[in-house]
Amino acid sequence: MDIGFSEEQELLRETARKFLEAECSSGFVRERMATAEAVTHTFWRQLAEQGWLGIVYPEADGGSGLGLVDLVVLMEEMGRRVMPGPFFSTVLLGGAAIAEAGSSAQRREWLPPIAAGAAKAALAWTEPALRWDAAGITLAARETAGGFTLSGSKLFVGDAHLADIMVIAARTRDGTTMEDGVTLFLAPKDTPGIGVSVLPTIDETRKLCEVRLDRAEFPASALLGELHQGWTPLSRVVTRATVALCAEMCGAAQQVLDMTVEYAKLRVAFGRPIGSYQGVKHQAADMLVAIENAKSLTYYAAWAVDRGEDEAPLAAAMAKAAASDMARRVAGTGIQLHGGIGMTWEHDLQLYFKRAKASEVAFGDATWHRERVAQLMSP
Amino acid sequence: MDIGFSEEQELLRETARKFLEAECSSGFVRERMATAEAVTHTFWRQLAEQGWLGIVYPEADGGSGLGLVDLVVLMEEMGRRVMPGPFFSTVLLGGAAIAEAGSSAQRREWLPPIAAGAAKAALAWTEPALRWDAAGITLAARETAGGFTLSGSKLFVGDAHLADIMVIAARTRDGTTMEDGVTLFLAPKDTPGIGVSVLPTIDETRKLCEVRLDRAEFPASALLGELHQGWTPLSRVVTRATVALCAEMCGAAQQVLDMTVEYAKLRVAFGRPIGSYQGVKHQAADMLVAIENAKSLTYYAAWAVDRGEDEAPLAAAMAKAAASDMARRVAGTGIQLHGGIGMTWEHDLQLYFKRAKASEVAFGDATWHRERVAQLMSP
Amino acid sequence: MDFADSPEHAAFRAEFRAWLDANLPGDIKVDDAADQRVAPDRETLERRIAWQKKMHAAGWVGISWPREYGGRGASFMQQVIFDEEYFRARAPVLPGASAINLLGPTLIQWGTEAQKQRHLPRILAGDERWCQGFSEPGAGGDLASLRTRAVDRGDHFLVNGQKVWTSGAHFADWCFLLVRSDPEAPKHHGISYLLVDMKTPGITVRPLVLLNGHRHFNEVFFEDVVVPKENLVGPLNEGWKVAITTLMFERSGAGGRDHAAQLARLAELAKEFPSRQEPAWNDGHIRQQLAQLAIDVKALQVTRLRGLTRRLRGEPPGPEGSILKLFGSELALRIADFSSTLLGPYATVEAPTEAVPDAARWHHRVLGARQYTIAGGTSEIQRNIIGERVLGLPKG
Amino acid sequence: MDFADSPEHAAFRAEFRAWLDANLPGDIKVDDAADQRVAPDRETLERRIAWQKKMHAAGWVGISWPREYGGRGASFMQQVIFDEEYFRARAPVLPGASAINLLGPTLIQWGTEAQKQRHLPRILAGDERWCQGFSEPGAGGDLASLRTRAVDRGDHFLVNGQKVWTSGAHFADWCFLLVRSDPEAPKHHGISYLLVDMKTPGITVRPLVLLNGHRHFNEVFFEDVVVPKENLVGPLNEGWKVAITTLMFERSGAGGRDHAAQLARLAELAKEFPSRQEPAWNDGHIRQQLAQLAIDVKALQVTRLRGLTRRLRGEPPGPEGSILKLFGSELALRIADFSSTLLGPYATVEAPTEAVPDAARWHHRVLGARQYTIAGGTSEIQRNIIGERVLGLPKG
Repeated sequence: MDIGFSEEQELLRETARKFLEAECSSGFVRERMATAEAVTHTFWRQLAEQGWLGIVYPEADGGSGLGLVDLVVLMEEMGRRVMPGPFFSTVLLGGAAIAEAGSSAQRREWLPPIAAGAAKAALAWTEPALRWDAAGITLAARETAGGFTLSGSKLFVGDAHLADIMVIAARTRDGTTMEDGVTLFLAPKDTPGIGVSVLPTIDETRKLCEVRLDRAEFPASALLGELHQGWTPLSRVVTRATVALCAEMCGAAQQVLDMTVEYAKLRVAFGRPIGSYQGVKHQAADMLVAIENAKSLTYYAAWAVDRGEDEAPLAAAMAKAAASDMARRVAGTGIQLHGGIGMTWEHDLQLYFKRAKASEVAFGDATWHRERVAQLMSP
Repeated sequence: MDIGFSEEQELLRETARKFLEAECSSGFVRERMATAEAVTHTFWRQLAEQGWLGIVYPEADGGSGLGLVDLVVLMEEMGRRVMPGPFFSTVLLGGAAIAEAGSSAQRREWLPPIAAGAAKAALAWTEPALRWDAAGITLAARETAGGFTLSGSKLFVGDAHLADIMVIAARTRDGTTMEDGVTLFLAPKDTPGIGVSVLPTIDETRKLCEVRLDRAEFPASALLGELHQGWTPLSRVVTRATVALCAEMCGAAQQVLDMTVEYAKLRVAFGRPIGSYQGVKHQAADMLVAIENAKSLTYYAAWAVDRGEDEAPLAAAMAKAAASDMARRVAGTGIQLHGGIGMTWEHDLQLYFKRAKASEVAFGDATWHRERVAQLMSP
Repeated sequence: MDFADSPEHAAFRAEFRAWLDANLPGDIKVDDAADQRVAPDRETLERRIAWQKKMHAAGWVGISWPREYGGRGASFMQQVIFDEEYFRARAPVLPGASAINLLGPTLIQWGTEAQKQRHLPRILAGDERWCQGFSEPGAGGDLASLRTRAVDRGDHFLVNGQKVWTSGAHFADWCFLLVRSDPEAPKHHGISYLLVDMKTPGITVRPLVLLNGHRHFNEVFFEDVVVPKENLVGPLNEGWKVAITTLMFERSGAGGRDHAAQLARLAELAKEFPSRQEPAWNDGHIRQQLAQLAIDVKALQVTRLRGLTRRLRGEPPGPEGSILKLFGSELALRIADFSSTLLGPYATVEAPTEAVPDAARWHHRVLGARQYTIAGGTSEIQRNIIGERVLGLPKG
Repeated sequence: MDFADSPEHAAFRAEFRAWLDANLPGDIKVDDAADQRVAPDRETLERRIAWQKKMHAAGWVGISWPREYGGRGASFMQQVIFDEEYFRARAPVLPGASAINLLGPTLIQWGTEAQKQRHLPRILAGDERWCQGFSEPGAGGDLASLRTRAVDRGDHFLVNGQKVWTSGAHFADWCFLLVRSDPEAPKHHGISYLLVDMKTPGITVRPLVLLNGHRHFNEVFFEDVVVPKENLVGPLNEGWKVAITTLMFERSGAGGRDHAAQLARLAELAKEFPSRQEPAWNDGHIRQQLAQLAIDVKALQVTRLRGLTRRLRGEPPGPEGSILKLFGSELALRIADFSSTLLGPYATVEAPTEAVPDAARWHHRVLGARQYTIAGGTSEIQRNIIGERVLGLPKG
C-alpha cells in the first residue's frame, strides 16, 4: 500500500502548475470565455506540445499512454486555474470514446490529430429526459439499406459546436436490457441533418450545446464499435471522465480554499483578521475536511478503475457523490467568507463558483450517484 | 391577528413555572424516575388541585375545558422541568380518548376520577410493526356472542403498568380503507388475558410498556365509541397529543438553551468565557433559531386544531417534524457545548437529552411527518 | 392566539387586493420578489415609477406614515397586510422603496421641519430616487468603523471618501449618507447623518457588477463634495442613533417573502419533471426535501408574524429581526440548492427549455441566492447579534 | 498510488488473521469496537487480561516496539495491517492498550534505562494496568493550563491536585501523570511528566458515571502523594514535550474504525425492517442516507490511509489527525442518528425485541455516540487545530 503520487506524477504536477500559472491566468480565462472557442489556437497547440491532448491514449495512437491516476494529477491542476475550452469534451469524451470503441482505422484517423491539437471532438449521449444510465439513450437510429438514419435530440453536449468529430449514442433496438441496443456513431463536422446550438449555461468557460438530428444519415462505416453493444465502451468512457471531473473539482476547490485562507489572513474586521474568528476558521476547517475526503475517494476511484477492480463502478459513484456535494459547499463557503467582494463579477471566485455548479450536476449529481451507490451496495 | 398568549395564559405559565420549580426539582425527577410510578401520590394530588389533570376535559366531566393553546403553555413548563410520571398517558392519551369517544356514562365513570387524581389511564394503539397511521392497527378483535375477544400485542404503550383504565385500539374488520374497521375498547385494570411489562427504554421518567392480549374478553359495553369507527376519534386524540408533545419539547429545549447559555457565560477556557467564542456563540444562536421555529409551528398547529381549520393535520405534521429535528439538535448541541460535564450522569442535561430522544420518535419522527406533509401538500 | 384577520383587517385586505387586481399592469409583475433591484434598466425603472405614481394617486404609498405627512396613518397590522398582498400580487418593489420604508420614518423621527417639507412629499410621489450610503470598503459588517470624512467648513460640510454596495445609486437623485464628522471621538460618537444631492460636483458612481451579471449595486466616490449644513439629520456627531432608526426598519423588513411561491413552483415541477423514477415526486427523498422546505417556509412565516405581534403590542423592532434574516436567507440558499437537485443541468440554463420552460428563473436563483446570506449583514454577523443581544453571551 | 497489499504485507495479514481465527475466544468478541472501555467490570477485565497474555505469548503485543524492548520491530505498515485485522475480528481493546500505544513509545523515546527495564516488559505482558492522568477539571481543551502541583522535596515530589476523565483509573496500577512543577514559568515550560504508583497513599479514585450509565472514566484526587524522583520522565519542567509524544500517538489512533461494521448491520436491518414502505430499504430517502454514510465511511478510511502513507514516507504524525478525529466522531453521531431514523422507538430500548434483536446496541450507540465529539478534544478544538496548524489561520 502506498497512497501517494509517484515522483513522475509530482513532476507532472509541477510542470502543469507552472505552465498553467503562466499561460492560463484569470485574465486569459475571462477573455476566452467570452468567445465561442474558449481557447486560443496558441494555447491549444501548447497543450498538444505538453503531450496532454493525448495523455490517456495508447502510444500507438499518438498518445502518451498514461493512466487515470496520472490524469488525476493533471486535472487537479487544470481545475486550479479553471482552464477554459474543449479539453474535457475532446480528450476525455469524444476522443476517449474513439479510443475505447474505435477500429484501428478509426483510431488512426482521429486520435493522432486530436493528440496533436489538429482536431476537436465531442460526445453526444445525454438527452432532454436527463438520465445518466443506459435508459437515458432513446434517440432512434433506424436501419436503412446503406446504413442508419438518426432523428432526435441530444442535450447538454459539451463543445459540440467546436467538434470536428462527434460521437453520438443512439438506440438501434429495444433489447432485453436497457444496455442492449445502444450503438455509437461517428459524425464528422457538417454531417447533413445535424444542427448544433450553444446553450447559455452557467459556466461560460465550457460550452454546452443542443444537438438536433433530423433524419441524419450515417453509412455503415460510421459505426463506432459493435452494433447494439455501445453501452459497455460508452460507460467505461463516462466512468473515467467522471473520475477525471472529480479530480478537476478537487483541484478547483483546493484553489478556492487557498484563496479564502489567504483572504482571511489579510482582511480585518472589528480590529482582527477575520481568519482569527472561529466563525470563519471553523468553516475553513470544514472546507478542508470536505476537500480531503473528496480527494481520498477520487484517488481511490482512479486507482480502482486503472486496475479494473470489481468495485471500480462503486468507487467512481462514491467519488462523484462526494465531489458534487463538496464542490457546492466549498465554492459557496468561499464566497460567504469573502463577503461582498466574493459576489462580484470582478473577483475570480465567480469563475470557480460557476464551474463548480456546472460540474456538480454533470454526469449525475450527488443524489444520482448516492442511489447508484445504494444499488451497488445491495447485490 | 395576534400571535401571542393571553393574559390568562401568561398567568397559567407563571403559576406552572413557580409550582414546578418548587415541586419538581431535578432531585425529585431523579428520585422518582427510579421507581415504577415515576411520581409521588402527593405530587399527583397537587397536579389535580391545580386543575391540570382535567385541563382539557369539558367542565361537565370534571375538567376545566381549556383549549390546546392553553395546554401548550402548561406543556412548555412541564417540559422545562422534565416532569416525570403518567400525566401525558393519563390526561392526553387514555383520558382524552374517553373524552373524545366515550358515552356520557363512560365519561362520567372515568373523567372525574382522572381529573381528581384518583385514576390513571393509558392508550394502547401502536404495535410491533410500528406505523403511526390507521394501517398500524392490526390487533385482531373477534366478535363473539357476548362481545369481543382480542389477541395480539401492543408496543411502546405509555405507562400501561399504572393504568386503572386502558383504551385499546383493535381491528374489528377489514374495511375498504385502513381507517374503517378500527375500534376502541375500554380495559379496566386486571382484565383477564392482558399482560403488561415495562420496557427498559431511554427515558426513565416516562415508562413505555409492552401489552400482550391473549384471548382477552370484552363485553359489548367495553366498546368506546362506534364499532369500526374508532380511527376518527383516535386520530383526533393523537393529533392533539402530538401538538402537546411538541410544546413540551419546545419547553425542554428552551431550558437546555438557557442552561447552556448560563454555562457558556461562566465557563472559562483559554482565558475567556467560552460563550465569547464564535464556535460556541454561533451554535447557541442556531439552537435559538431552531427553537423559535418549532415554537412557531407548534403555536400555529395548536391554534389550527383548536379552530378546526382544514389545514390542522398539515400544521400538526409540520410541527412534529420540526420539533423532532429541533429536539435532537438542541439536546445534542447542549451537551456538546457543555463538554465533558454534559456527558455525565450527574449533570441534568442527561434528563433532557433522554426525554428529547424519546419524544423525537414518539408519534412518528421527522421523516414520518415530512412524508405526511408531502402527502397533505399534494391533493 | 389568533392567526385569522379581524373583520376590519379582512376588509382592508379585500380592499387592497381588489385594487391591485384592477390596477396592477401584467407586464410589470415579477417572478422573483426576492430580487429587490430598483430596476434592471432605465426603461423598467420608468415603468415602475409610473406604477408608484399610480399607487400614490390612489393613496397606497407610505400608508403607515402619519396623515400629516401624506400617509394613511395605517396601523402596523395594516402595513403587514399591505405587504402580504403586495407580494402575493407579484408586484415589483417600488423604485422609492428604500426612501419610503427607511428614510421616510427616519426623517419623520429626526428631520427638521424644512427637511420634512422638502423631501417627504417627493418620496411618496416617486419624484426623486434615493440611495443609502452606509457601507464602506474595508468595513464589512463593522458599519460604525466607517471612514468617509465630513469636515466642517462653516456653512457646509466637505465630504471625502467612498461608499460601496450602494443599491440603485446609478438611478438616484439623493443619498442618505453616514459620514465621520469627528475622527477623535469614540467610533459611535463621531458619526453624522447627511442628505446629499447626487448631482453635487465631486460624486462619481461606478457599478459593481455581481457574479450573475446584475448591475444593481455601486461604488460611490466623494471628492470634496459640498453638503449644506441644513442637510444634517439629527444631532451633529450623533448620527449613529439616527442610523439605528433606519437600520431597525431595514432589518425588520428583511427578505424571504416569496419563498412560498418559489417552493410551490418547485412542487409543480417535481410532479412533471422526469427523474430516475417518473415523475421526480415519486422519489421519497424528493418528497422529503420538498416537505422540509415547506415546513421551514411556514416556520419562517409564523416566526415573522410572532415578531409582528410583539411590535403590535408596542415593542420596537429589535434584534429578533436577525433570526428572520439568518433563517430566511439560508432558506433561500436551500431552495436554490433544491432546484438544482430537482432539475440538474436545467437549473444552469439561462433560457427556456422544453422540459423546464422557466429554467432561467432557477439559473438566476442558483446564482443569486448566494448574496442573501451576505448582503445586509452576513449570516456570521447575524449569529453574533443573536448570541450577544438576544442570548446575552459576551462579545468575542 | 497503490491500495493493495504488497506480497509480504499480504502474507503478514494472512498470518495474523489466521492466528486470530484460531485463537480469539468467541465470548470476548465485541459488537462495538468504538466503545473502547478497559472493561465494564472486573470479570471482563480478567478475561481480557488473559487474552492479552495469550497474545503476548504468541508475540502479538506491541509489535511495533523495537525487538530489544520485546516488540517485533514491526514496520508501520505492519502495525496498520495488524490494527485492521484486529478490529475486523471484533477483538476487544486490550486492557493494556493505552500503555502499549501511548506510554510505551513515550518511555522508549524519553525514559531512563531503569524506567524502561521496570515498566516495558510488564506493559507488554499485561501484568500491570496504566491510566493517563492528563485532563483536569476547569481546563477543558486547554490541557497545558493544568494545575495539579508537584513540589520538589529533595528526593521526591509531593503531588496535590485533581485529574478528571481518567479512563480505567479504577483498575489501574500505575498512572502517567502531568503535573505543574514550576508555577512561575510560562505555561508550557513548568510541566513535568511523572509515573505514579496508584497504590501510593493519598490517591483517591471516584467514578464519573456517564449518561449511559457506563463507569469507565474517573476523577482522581491527589493529596500529598509522594512520587520518587526516579519516576520523572524526560527533563524537569519540560514534560510538555514528553506529553506531545504521547498525544501524537493518541490522535493518530483516534476512533472510527468500526463505522463500516455498524453501517453494514444497519443496511441489513433496512432490508428487513418494516416501514411505511416495506422494507425500509424501498424508501428512497433511506437508501440515500445509507449511501451517504457508506461514502463517508469509505472517505474516512482512505483519508486515514493517505495519512498513513505520509507517515510511511517518514513524516511524523501531525495535525492531520484532527481531520480524522473531527470527521470520524461526527460520523459516529450521524450513524447513531440514522439508526434512530431507521428503527424509531426500537433504537431507544435497552433489550432485545422481536423486530430488532440487537435493539440494545443502537440504544447504546444513540446514548454513547455523543461522547466522541467531546472526549479527546472537542470538535470545536479540532476545527481550531485544523484552522491554525493546517491552514495557518491566526489564533483567535
